[in-house]
Amino acid sequence: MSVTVTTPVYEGPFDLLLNLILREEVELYEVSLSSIVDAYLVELENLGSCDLEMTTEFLLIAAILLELKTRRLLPTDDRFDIDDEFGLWEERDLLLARLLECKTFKDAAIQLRRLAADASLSWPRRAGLEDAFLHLAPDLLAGVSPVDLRDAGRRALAPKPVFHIDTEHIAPIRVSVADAVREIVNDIPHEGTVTFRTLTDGMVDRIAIVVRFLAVLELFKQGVVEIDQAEMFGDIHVSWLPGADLADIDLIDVYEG
Amino acid sequence: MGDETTDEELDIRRAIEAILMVSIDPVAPNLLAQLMEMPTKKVEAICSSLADEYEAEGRGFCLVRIGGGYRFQSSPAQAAWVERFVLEGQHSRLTSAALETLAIVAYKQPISRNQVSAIRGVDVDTVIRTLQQRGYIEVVSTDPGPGNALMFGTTREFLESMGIDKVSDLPSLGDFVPGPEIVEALERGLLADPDVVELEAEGDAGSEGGEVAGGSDAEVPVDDRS
Amino acid sequence: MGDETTDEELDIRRAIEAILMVSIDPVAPNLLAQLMEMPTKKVEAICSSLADEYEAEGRGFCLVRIGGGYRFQSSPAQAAWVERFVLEGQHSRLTSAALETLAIVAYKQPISRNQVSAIRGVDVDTVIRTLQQRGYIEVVSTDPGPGNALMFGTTREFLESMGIDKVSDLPSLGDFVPGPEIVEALERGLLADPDVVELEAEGDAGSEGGEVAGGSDAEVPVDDRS
Repeated sequence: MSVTVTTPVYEGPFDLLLNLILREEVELYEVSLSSIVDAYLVELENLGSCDLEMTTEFLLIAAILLELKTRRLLPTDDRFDIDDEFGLWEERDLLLARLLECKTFKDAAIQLRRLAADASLSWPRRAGLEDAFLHLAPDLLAGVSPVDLRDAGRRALAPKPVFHIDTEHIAPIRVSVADAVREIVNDIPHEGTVTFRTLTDGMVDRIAIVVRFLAVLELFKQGVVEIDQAEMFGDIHVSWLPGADLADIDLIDVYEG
Repeated sequence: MGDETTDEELDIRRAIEAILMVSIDPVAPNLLAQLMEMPTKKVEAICSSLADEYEAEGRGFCLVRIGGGYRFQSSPAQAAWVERFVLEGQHSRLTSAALETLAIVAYKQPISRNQVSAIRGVDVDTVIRTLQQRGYIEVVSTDPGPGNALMFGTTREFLESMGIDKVSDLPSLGDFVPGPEIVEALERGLLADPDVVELEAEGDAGSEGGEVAGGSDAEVPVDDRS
Repeated sequence: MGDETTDEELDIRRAIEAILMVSIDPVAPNLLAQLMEMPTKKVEAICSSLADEYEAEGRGFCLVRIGGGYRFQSSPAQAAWVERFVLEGQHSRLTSAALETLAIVAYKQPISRNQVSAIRGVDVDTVIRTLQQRGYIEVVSTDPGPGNALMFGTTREFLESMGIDKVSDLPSLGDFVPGPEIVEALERGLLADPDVVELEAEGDAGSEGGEVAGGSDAEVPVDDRS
């Protein structure tokens, strides 16, 4: 095919689809989706880098294609549903119209870039009024109230929203079992019995409590402590075994958070 | 100056030169006409003769009609010198995402954020805000319909940065409608099973897609979103 | 232009015309000499020949030496027209961009041009110039830090125009009320965090990075806040 798209730039799903179709002759219903993925991977390689947004967009479009395709491939009702067929065609036409629109504005944007580039060769005169005329100039603030100014200030000073995906729930775990073991060994008297409740006293973070529990299990595994829970949901009693070799404790497995 | 110019015309030329020299924004021809108490057409004729004159004399500046009015600006031929002088790049370029969004707003104004988003196929909030901050687009109205969406349009600054006088001076959108070979390629890309070819004929009767693919010059329904 | 001028001199004349046309302040002859890589004397000779030329042609503008430099200004003979333009023609209201800039200076004074620019997200030179020219803001101090930036504040005239006694009489900016686009973003479940400036850079790279990755054009970042 002679058609080439000169901008190897991916901005959105339609963009992606446009490029894929125009370059690879991807036939939505006939060609396997894997070829689309392959085409995408080649594009990725050409771009030389990958960003999350682009990948997400690809997944989105791939999902759409997959849905369209499965609908075509799945055996239809015995009774041939002509409405569904028409629906599919409607969908296709709509998609085509949107792709064409997308392509239209892409080309228009290229033209705008040319216009802007030409215009940027000139700088406007902005020197403004000479001092001699300044006293004649009307008060530009006439009709502007302090409240108007405050509103303008609020507009100007409003924090610009910054968009990022909230990843707090996958924030890296900063407490390690090894640290927790060390803390228990160092902080807890090596005699008598202590409850797990006491060991986790003052801890708010659930993950920290979990890690501390893993530390206790680790100490148990190492044969350093004895654990006893008298009743279900009752207090867990942790007691040091007499003569335990605390020097071994540094050898514990490190749990990856 | 031409020999056939009358004294009155000479006065007007000088007045216009003086006024444009002190104005920060382009001066609308009808404002000049009002000040000079003469028809706008005449003012326009004088301005364009001034512009021709500067060009013929090979001046380092020129007089242009831009953003709805006339202004003095440095001649494009002197860009290299002015750049050296200005130092800080006054003209920062837009990314293609921003530019495509700007093109949609320019051609479809007034248009809401959601409408732009529908055409772009992606979320455009960040880009819209950038364009607004840069002064290329602004809220021009509120959609009277449910939701009262903010409707965006381009600003005079946009026109100035494109070097044009008014929005209608932009190249016609029709010029960018993809040619038959691209439509065909897209259609082929979306082709359905060959065994429903009879349905294709019926289906296409309702739309114009098939016709275009067939190579005719019929308009592609690009513009029918409302 | 004189017949005896050489081609090189013609080029220099054009360059000087272009630079003086776009300069906001008078341009010192030695700065021009430096840019053109020629003796100051020569630059002065060219400027004065240009000035003579405009006068001989009866232009509405003139080139004067003032405040240690050269600048274009309206010809004194056209003062009546310029006055008329100032009185009747100039739009007598600040643009919303200018008003926002003024508000930033009013509420955040003393503040440097760069600080205002960082808040506005765009170049503010022209607006600052206008506000200063109109006497609403003035240089109130010099930043003791590196660069010795000029710090702007509001003037007595500003207070009078606002009808208030002192800056602290301005209504409080109050608690920040989120704009509709922020509410919208929050509703969509995205976090709007005004503090995370580095993340903004990342966000921008995500949305507009395609072009950069493509490597076709060197792009000036749209939003140069850092």
